[in-house]
Amino acid sequence: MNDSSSAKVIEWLKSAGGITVTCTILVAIAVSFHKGPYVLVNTLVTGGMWALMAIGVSLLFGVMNISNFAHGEYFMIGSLTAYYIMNPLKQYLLETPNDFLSFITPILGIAGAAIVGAIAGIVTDKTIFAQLRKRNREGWLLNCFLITIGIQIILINVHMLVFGNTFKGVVNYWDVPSVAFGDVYVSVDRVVVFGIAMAAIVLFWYLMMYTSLGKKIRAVAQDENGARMVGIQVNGVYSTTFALACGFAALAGGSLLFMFPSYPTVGVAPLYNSWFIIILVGFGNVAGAVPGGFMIALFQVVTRTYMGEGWENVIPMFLIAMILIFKPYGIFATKVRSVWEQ
Amino acid sequence: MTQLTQDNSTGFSGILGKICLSPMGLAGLAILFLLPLVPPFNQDYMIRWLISGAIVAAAAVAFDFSAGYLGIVNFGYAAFIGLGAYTSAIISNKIGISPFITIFAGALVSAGLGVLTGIVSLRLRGMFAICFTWFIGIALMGLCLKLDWLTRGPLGLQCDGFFEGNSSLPYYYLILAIMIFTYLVLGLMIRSDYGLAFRAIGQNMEAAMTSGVHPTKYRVINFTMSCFFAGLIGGFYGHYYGILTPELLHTQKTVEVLVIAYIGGRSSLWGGIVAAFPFIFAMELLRSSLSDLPGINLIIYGVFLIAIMVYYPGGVAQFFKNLTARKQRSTSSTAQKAKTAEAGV
Amino acid sequence: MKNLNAGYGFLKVLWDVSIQIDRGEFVALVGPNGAGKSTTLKTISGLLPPQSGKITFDGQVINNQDCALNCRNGLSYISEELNLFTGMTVLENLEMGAQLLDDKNKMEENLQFVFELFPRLEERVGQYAGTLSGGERKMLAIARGLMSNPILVLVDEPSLGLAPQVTEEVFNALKVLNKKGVTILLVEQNVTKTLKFSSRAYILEKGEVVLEGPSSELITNDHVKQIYLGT
Amino acid sequence: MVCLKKLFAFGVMLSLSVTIGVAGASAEKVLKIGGMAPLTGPSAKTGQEIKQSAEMAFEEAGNMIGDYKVELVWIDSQSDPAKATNAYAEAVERKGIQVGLLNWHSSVAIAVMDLAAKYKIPHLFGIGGSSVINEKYRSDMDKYNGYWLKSWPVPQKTMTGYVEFLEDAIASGKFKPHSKKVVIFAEDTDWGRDIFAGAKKMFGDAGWEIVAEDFLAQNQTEFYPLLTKWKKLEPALVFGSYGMPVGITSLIKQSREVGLKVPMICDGLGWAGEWYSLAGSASDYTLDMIQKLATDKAKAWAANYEKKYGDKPSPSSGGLAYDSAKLFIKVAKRALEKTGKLDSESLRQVVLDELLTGKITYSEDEGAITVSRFSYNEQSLPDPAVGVDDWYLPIIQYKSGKGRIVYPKAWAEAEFHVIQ
Repeated sequence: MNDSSSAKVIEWLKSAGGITVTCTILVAIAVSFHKGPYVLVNTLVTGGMWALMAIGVSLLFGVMNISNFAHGEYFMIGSLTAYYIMNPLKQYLLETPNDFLSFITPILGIAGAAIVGAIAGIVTDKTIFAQLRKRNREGWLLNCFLITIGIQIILINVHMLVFGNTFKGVVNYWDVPSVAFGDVYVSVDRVVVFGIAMAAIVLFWYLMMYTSLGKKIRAVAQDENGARMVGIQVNGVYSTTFALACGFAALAGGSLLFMFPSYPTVGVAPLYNSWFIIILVGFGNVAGAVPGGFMIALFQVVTRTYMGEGWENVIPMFLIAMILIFKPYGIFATKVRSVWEQ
Repeated sequence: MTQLTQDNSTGFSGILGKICLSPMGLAGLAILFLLPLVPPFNQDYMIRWLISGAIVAAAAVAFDFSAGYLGIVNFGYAAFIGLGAYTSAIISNKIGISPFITIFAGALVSAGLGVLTGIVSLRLRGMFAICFTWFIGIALMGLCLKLDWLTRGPLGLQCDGFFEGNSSLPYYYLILAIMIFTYLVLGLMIRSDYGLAFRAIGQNMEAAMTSGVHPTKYRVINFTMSCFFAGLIGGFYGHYYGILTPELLHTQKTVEVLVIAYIGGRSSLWGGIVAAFPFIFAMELLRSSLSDLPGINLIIYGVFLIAIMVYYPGGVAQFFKNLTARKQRSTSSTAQKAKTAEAGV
Repeated sequence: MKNLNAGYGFLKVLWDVSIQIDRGEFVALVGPNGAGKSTTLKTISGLLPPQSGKITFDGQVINNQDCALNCRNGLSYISEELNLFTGMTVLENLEMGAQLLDDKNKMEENLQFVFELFPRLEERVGQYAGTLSGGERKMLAIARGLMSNPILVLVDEPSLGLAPQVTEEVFNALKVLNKKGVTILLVEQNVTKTLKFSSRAYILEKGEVVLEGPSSELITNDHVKQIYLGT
Repeated sequence: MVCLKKLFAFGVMLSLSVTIGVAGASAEKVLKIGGMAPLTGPSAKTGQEIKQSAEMAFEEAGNMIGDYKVELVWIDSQSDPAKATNAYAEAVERKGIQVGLLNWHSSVAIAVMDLAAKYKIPHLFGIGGSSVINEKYRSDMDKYNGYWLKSWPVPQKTMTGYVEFLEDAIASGKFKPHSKKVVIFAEDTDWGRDIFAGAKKMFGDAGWEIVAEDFLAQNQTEFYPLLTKWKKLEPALVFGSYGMPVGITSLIKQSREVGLKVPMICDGLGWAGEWYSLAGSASDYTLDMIQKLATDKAKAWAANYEKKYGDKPSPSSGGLAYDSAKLFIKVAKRALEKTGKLDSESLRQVVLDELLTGKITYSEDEGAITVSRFSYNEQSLPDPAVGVDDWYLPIIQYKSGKGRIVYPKAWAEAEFHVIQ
């Protein structure tokens, strides 16, 4: 590491983002010593999942200025798809055991969930938001917000009417014993899901930074007219963005089927959590969503550990509110803020 | 109630105009007053619907006061309503004073939290301010669940009614009075210099600051007023339905008010009132006549919401504005037409 | 390019404006503030749909065509607001400008060309666009507009807010470009300079074309002298 | 102007549809029953089951009671007391229901009780068990008597079986706790609060040390922190009530994942029919206290239900709703027999004179599938009487998705096993 980059690191450590991240890590370690390493393990495992959800919300806001209140419903679509792929396969496997098939069943389900979620995203964009883009841009932020509330209501109730109210879930993905980290036991499903989340995040980061699609998305996010001026078909980029964001939500939904069985209102908790994250780290800050996910997870684990169940909605809320007072644009706030200051 | 300020500030409508009413608005109010006396609206369930409509209407007016003018959507609005409701219910249960007094206590406590929120959220803009209020709402609801020695948590807090007897009619006139009171007070605020300042801050805070408008003062005043009325309406809610559960503070309830306020039309105040009554009636009728397929009424609601936002985001207020504009245009000469066209630019 | 007829029935800004540019020309559109110059460019570029009238480019009607499609056809628009991607580096901005080109070598070639045109950009190649100075941003915007091998470049107010020295640099670059065979439509408030550089000009006032002709003639025109040159 | 006309037309249509609704009554003898359940919102699953089970019961009776045709009017309580009262008033006035049946949320019950009394509509067999309803009922017996009845007693009355069972198991040497430490949890609802208070007293009286008390949120699925905390406390027993299928199954699954191997009493696990498909083999050896669904009739009903609606019914909401509807039919038949007509007044009279005095009961022999016998008396009101021969919940232990009664002894189908 040369001097300039170490200077950069030190500078970053002094910024609000750096301080918070450092504090988070310190708190995590301190609590782990006090209460046992499960705090750390739990934070990592749940944090990865929340990060995946938050990335989608953040992406939609950053690129399209849509504050998506229906994000949890794409999570629901994902879990529903995964269920309808995995369940018949599992039934079939009961009669005709097949090691390979039982190994890849969950993977098929999760991949299917992501694909269906992405398609649902494209459909949403083409049927609703493309219409709105064509018609008027005035009051865009709030119009879109209300529209997503409408989408949420529709999707929840369509699920209820078509697929019923039952809890459609699976017991586990792979019927194997938990793995042990020290004296903490974590199920294999969770470890794999954490792996999926991390892989998805890395892939996404690569996509955004180094592919032409990612560059286009970033270009549109930074300046829509500029993007049109260099010949980018913005409508296509918007649809792709929607597909990506919803695909991520559905991927999270599919991966978490073992924990969140599919039912109409399953998306509410993931939605709230992803919103807490993006507010904490700053709107449209896609990269910040990842540390944000772990931070929120830590907040909640710590609150539960010290205050008891049920407080995890009270104390972290006050904490985020406090942080907002001192960093009004989130802890990783960038200088570009005109986008959401409407 | 339409406060389209035309030049006709003379005579009767001029006097009405001073208190933010138009002949049409007055007629509407008269209808609301007489409606529960006319069949089929004189049945108790119809009056109940009217009360629901009036509660939402009043809440939408107070909500629009900060969302429409200041540009800050109070996403924890239901929590402010709930805070008023719980305060009033707890005081009246513990000390045993009349609910007529305690609802003002509830309103004051809500307003107090409004002051705090206003001050604390001063530095926040746009979505951050919205989410800040949202978090306050979530935290309040969590507290309401956890502090069960005070609120009885999920068991539900029972409270006394305003009136003896079974009829809902006196309650209707009470909430109607609260609604009109809310509208008139907030309408007069908007008419005054304050309204101008609110708009200025809402449109561009920095510009407003440079032109000498002090945002701190105005934002706090706005929040306080809005929350005061939220608390007042909450107090009524509690003493009317007789039971309060933490669910009242849920974000879903904010969304219900927000939708009415937006369908009514942003920054109009009266739009919410015009939208609330038909909306509540339509929703109840849909729910009741499609009871074999529960949930389908909500799907229709969702589709309607999306359609409005895509095709008619101005809402009811825009509709009436277009209506009056058309009337004007058809009576005026072509020269005037050109003039309006130019003025429209 | 054969014809470019731009006619509008704009209610607000433009009243039946007609402009024609031939291939290889350096045409200027001048006029006072609020005359509708920028609106004209925006409409031609496709950012703003015209209310009525017809825009033809290379024989094709491009009235309601999206800006992105126009760009594909060789029409490049450099706006007054620049519309840079501030969160990307200078190089990335330029790459985005060339993202329509299939040929990688061609892109390299263009890159060399714009760096020759604006050597300062080459020094700043890894810097974020948001951190550049005003003049550098303008250069970057123009350079980005040139990366897609345009036939026609629409430039909006390149001198706005720039030091005279930098303005000169930008104008010279445009001239070089024109010499290379690129058609340019320039919108400017700086009338003297513009008329000096361009071959032909239109004068737009209150949304209507009041005068047109070769720049050398217009510079001696009484109306122009009186209003714009202050003599 | 066109728009104004449209608006006017809309208004006319609206009022027309309202008046038509009022004038819908016909000459045929009809009994309109308002069935109330949360058909939308977070508890919609339960509401749906209640609705379908009650419909099954009435269909079996041919939708007729004597010469009266039964018309079920469903009232969506929307899990919200305010909305429920609006819907209820409308059902009474516009749709003309003469009697109310079933309900789930206690908060809704509290609000609707007043309406039932006001409209003089007897509302029978609300399922929500919470004690707040009893408090309100007992605060003004004259007002509510005969207008509100529950079909699930407050949990404090029914759960005494647990302690008896534990003492029995310890005495017989099947259960050898290393200490008398118990962890208590409950869902954070009215029901959970009630059962929590009961459990605390119960275990305290029996000499257990309560080492942790936790209320769990309804939509919670993440229990690793909680379970690890419990594991460190080394309790001999985990006791709780948590009716949210997602929550309780996650809790059980995760308790195995983190290696918490103590006997768990998870009251409410069996409330949702599909619990086994969520919890899987992790649920083995878990204890529950639930309506037994043990008789042949009960099993036939469950099979029928699954055939008809495609999912497994739960004994607690579906089964109880079915029994309640059956009991109601019995009451209604008696009312018809006695007075020759069926309306609110005659039904209430029979309820007061015969149901509440214990003259009308509904027992296993007659077809009750969930409990031994429904009977009401002066002391129990508004609950049904509790006792082994009346409303009693056996303790069952699950193995491979099947629950077997382990207590009371008289009913026992299997021996109690401690998890290894």
